[in-house]
Amino acid sequence: MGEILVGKIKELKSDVLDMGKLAVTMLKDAVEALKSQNTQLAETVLDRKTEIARMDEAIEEKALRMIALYHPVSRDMRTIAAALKMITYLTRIGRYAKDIAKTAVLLANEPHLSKLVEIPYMADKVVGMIDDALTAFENEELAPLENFAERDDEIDALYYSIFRESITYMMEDAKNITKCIHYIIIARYLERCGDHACKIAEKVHYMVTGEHIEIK
Amino acid sequence: MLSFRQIKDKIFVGLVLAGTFAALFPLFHIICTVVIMGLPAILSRGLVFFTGTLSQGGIGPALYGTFMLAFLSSLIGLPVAFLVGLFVYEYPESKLGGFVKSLLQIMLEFPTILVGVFVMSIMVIPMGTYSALAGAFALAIIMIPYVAVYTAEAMHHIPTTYREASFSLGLSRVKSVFHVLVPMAKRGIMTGVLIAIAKVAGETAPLLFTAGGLYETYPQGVTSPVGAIPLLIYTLIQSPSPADHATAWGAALVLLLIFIGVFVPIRMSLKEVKM
Amino acid sequence: MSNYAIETRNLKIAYGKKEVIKGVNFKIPEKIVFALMGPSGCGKSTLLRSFNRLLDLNKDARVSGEALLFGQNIYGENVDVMSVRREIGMVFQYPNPFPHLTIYENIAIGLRLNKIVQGREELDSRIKWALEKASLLDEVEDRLDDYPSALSGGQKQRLVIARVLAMKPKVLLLDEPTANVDPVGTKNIENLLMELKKEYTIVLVTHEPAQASRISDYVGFLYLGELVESGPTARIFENPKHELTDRYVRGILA
Amino acid sequence: MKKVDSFKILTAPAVIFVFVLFAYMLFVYIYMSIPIFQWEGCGIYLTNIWHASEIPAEEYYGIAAAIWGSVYTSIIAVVIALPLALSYSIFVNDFAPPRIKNAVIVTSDVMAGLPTIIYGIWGAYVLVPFLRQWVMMPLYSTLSFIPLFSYPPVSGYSYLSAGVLLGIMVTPFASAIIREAYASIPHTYREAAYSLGLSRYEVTRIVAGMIRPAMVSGLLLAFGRAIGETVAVSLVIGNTFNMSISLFSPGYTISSLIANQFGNAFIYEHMTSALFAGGLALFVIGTAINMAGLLYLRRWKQNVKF
Repeated sequence: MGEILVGKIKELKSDVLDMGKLAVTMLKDAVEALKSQNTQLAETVLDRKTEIARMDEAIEEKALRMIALYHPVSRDMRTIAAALKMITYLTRIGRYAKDIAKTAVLLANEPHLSKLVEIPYMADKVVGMIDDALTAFENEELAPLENFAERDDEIDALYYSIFRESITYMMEDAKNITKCIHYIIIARYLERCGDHACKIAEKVHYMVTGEHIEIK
Repeated sequence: MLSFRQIKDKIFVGLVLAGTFAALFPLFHIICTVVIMGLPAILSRGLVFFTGTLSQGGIGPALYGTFMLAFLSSLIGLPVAFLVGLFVYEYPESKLGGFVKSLLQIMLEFPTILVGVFVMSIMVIPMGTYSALAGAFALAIIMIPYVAVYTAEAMHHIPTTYREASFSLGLSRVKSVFHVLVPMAKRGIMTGVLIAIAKVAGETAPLLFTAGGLYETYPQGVTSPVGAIPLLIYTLIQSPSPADHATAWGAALVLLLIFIGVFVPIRMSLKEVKM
Repeated sequence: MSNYAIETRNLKIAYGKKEVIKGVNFKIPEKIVFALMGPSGCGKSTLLRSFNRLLDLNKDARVSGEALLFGQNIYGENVDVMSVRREIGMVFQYPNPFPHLTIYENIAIGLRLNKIVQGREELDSRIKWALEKASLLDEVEDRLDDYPSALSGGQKQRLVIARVLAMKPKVLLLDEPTANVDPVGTKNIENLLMELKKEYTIVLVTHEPAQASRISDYVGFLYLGELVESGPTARIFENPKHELTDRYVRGILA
Repeated sequence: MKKVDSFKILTAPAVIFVFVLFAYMLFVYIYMSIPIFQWEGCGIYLTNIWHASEIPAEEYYGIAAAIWGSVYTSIIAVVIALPLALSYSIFVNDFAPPRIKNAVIVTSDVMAGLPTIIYGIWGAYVLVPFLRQWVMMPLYSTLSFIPLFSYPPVSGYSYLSAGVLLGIMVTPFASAIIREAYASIPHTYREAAYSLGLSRYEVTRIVAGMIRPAMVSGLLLAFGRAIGETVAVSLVIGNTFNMSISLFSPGYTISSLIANQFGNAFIYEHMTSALFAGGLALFVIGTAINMAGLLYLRRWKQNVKF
C-alpha cells in the first residue's frame, strides 16, 4: 500500500507543479499584456481563469481522496497538506493575474507613465520567488528558499516606492489619478503574490522538515 | 486403444487396491473366525461361561483376573506414567527431557516377554510365588510408556498461548500445569489411559512367568497367583483336548469384544479432540 | 522514586546465540498507552514478554540489562517472578480464554489459585467488577456459566482482559490484541483501552502503525532488535526523525 | 533467585523410577547371563546345540537356531509388510473417499492394538492350515529343488507361517509411519506433478520417493516389533531347534524359546542363564533396531521441511 501511495503522491506533485506553472505564466502574461498594451494577450489570461479554478478543484479532490483511502502519515501526509495549501495560494495568484489582465485592458489605449514605473521589474522579482518556491517543492529541497525573507522585504520596498512615485504623479497632474491608482493596486496585487510565494515556501519547508516556520 | 502408460496406470491402481485389501482383510477374517468359533462355545454353556471355573467350562476366574490385573497395573503404572509424561512435556529441550523421551519410545517397542522374565527374577523368585502383584507390575511397565507418551502428546497439543496465559496470571509451574493445563488436556490423557489399559489387558507374554494362572478358583489376594484371559487362551490352545479349544475360542471372543468395546469408541472419538 | 511504570536500561535478549533485542533503552510514563510497533520479527513480542518474565518459559532465551517496573529491576536478585507476573497483566494475540472453563471460572481461576480473594461473595463481586471494567458485563451477565466458545473474537479478547484486570495489575501488556479479531471487535477493544488508560499503564504491541496512531500516546519503533525512535505518537507520525521510522509509518519499508 | 522448582521435585521421582527400572532391567539380563558365558563362552550364540541334562557337567546350550529364527521370520514379516503398508498408505492418502478413509485408518489402528493372542489362535487354526494347503504343498510339489522350498511341509508350522503372521501383525505399525510421512507431503507437489501431465503411477512414484527414509524407519520399527513378538509366533513356528533357510521348516525364535523353556529352566543348572543370555541378545538386537528406526525417523522429520 505504501508504494501505491508514493506513486499517487508523485502524481499529485506534478499536478500541483502544472498548476503552479499555469499561475506563473498567467501572472507573467498579465504583466506583459499590461506593459505592451496587448489586449489580446490580456484576454487569453482571462480565459485561463476557469482552467486554474478547475485544477484547484481537481487537485483538492484527489488529495482528499488520498487521505481517505491511504491514511497518509509522515512525509506523505506533509506533502499532501502542503499541496492542499499551495493550490489555494496558486489560485489566488491566478486570480490576481486575472485582475491585472483586466486592468491591462482598461489601460490599453493611453501610453503608460514613465514606462509603467517599476511594475515589470517588481513582477519579475515576484515570479522569480514563485518559481523558486515551486522548484523547492518539486525537488523537496530548501536551498531555493534561503533568502526569501530578504526577497520579500525587497518586494515590500518596491511596493512603497511605486506607491510614492504614483502619488508624485498624481500630485503633478490630476489626469494621472486613475492610471496611478491602477498602478498602486497592481503593485499591491504583486506584493500579495510575493506574500503567497512566501506562504508556499513555508509549506514547502514544513513538507521537507516537518517544522513550521514563518517568513517575515 | 490404451497406451502402455495407461495400462501401467491401471495395473498400479489394481495393485494398490489389492495391497490395501490384503493389509486389512485379516482383521475381518479374524473377527469372523473368532465369532464363528467362539459364539457356539459361549452359547452352549450360557452364563456359566462367564462365571464358572475351567472345569465347569467357564472362564470366570480368568475374566476376573484380567480386570484385576488391569486395575492393579493402572494403580501402579498410571501415576508414574502421568508424571513422566508431564516431565517430558515441561522440559522438552533439556537433555534429560530428550533422553526420557527416547527411553519411552524404546520402551514402547520393547519385547514384552523380556519384561515378564525381568519381573519374574525380581519379584516372583524373591516372593517365592507367582502373584497378581507381579503380573500387574509387568503390565505396568508396559503401560508406562503408552500413557506417558499420550500424556505428553495431549499436553503438547494445547496451544502455547494458553500456557503463556496461565503463567502470566502469576501461577507457579505446578499450579499452571496441574490446575489449568492438565484439565485442558483431560480428554487426550484419558484417551491414552484407556488405550493403554485396553492394550495391557490383551497382553500375554509378560504374564507367562509372573501371574501364574488360576482357573479353578477365584483369586484370593494380590500376593497369590491370578489368571488372565490371554494367558488362559495360550494355555488352552496348547492342550490336546477339543473342549479346551472350544473354551479358548470362547475366551478369544470375550477378549476381542472387550478390546473392541474399549478401543473402537475411543479411537472414533479421537478426531474430535480439537482446541 | 521513579515516575515511570516501565523503564529499560540497555536491555538485551538473545535466543541461543542470536541476539533479538540489542540493548534497548526507553521509559514508559504511568497511565498512558505506549505502543511498540515494528515489522514482524523485529522482536516486539519478545520485548513485551520480557516485561513479565514470560521468557523464562523459553530455555534458550537470555536476558541481560535491566527492566524496571516502578523502579524495581524485575531481573534483579530475590525477585519473586510470580508476583511480578501478578502485577503485570498480559493479553495475547490469539484470544485465549481457557476453553474448558466457563466464563465465570475463567476470571475466577487466577484469583482462586493465587488465593487473592476469600469467600464466594467477594469472588462474585470481584468478577462482576472485572467484567464491568472490561465493558463485557452487559453482554455476558446472564450467561456466566456458558463456555467462552459461544463468544465472538472481540468478546473473548475482552474476557481475557477481564481475567487479567481481576488480578488488579498495575500494568497491562497486550500483544497484538486485535490481530485475530474482526473490525467491530477491534473497535470495542480500542475503545476499552482508551478507557482503561485512565487507571492503568498500557503497553501495546502492534504491527499496524494505524492502530498505534489511533490509540497510543507514545510509540516506540523497533527494527531488527533496536529501538530506532520513540516519542509522542503525534510527533512520530507527523514528523519522524529517523529515515527508517519514516519509511515504516509510510508503509514503504522493504 | 535460585528457588527449587517444586514441579521438578514432584515429577523427578517418577522419571528416576523409570530410568532405574530400565537400567536395572539391563543389569539383570547382563548379570544373569554371566554364568553361561563363563560356562561355555560365545558358544551360547554361535552353536546350535540344546543339551539339557540333570548332570550339570553335560549341559550345553547354543541358541544360534533361535537367533536365526528370530531374524529370519522378522525379515519375512518385513518383506510382506512393506508392499502392503505402502499400498495402504497410497490408498488412504490418494484414493480413499473421506468416509472410507476414516474407516480404513481405524481398521488399521485396531489391528495394531489387537491382543496378540488373538492373532496367535487365528494363526494356529486358520493361517497355518491355509498356508500348508494352498502355498506350501503346491510350491513343494513343483519347486522343491530350490533350497527355499526344499523342506516337506508336514505340519505347516514353519518359518513361513510365523513370518506371514508377523507380517500381518506388523503391517499396521509400518502403515502408520508411512501413512503419516506420505500425508506430510504437501498437496502442492502432487498438483505440480499432475500438472506436468503425469499418470497416477508416475506421480505416486515421485511422491513416494520423497518419503523413502520414512519407509526405511517404518520397516526398522516393524522389524523391531516382529523380533520381540512372543505368543503368536510360538504358536505357529513349530518350536524345533532347526537352522535352515527353507521356508517350510519349523524353527524357534528367541522369544518363543524363552516362553517355552523358561518355566522349567530352574530344574537345570545352566538353562536359566542360557535363556537370560538369549533375552540379552533380544534386548540388544531389539533396542538397537528400534533406536536406529527412531533416530532415522527423527532425523528425517528434522531435516525435511516442506
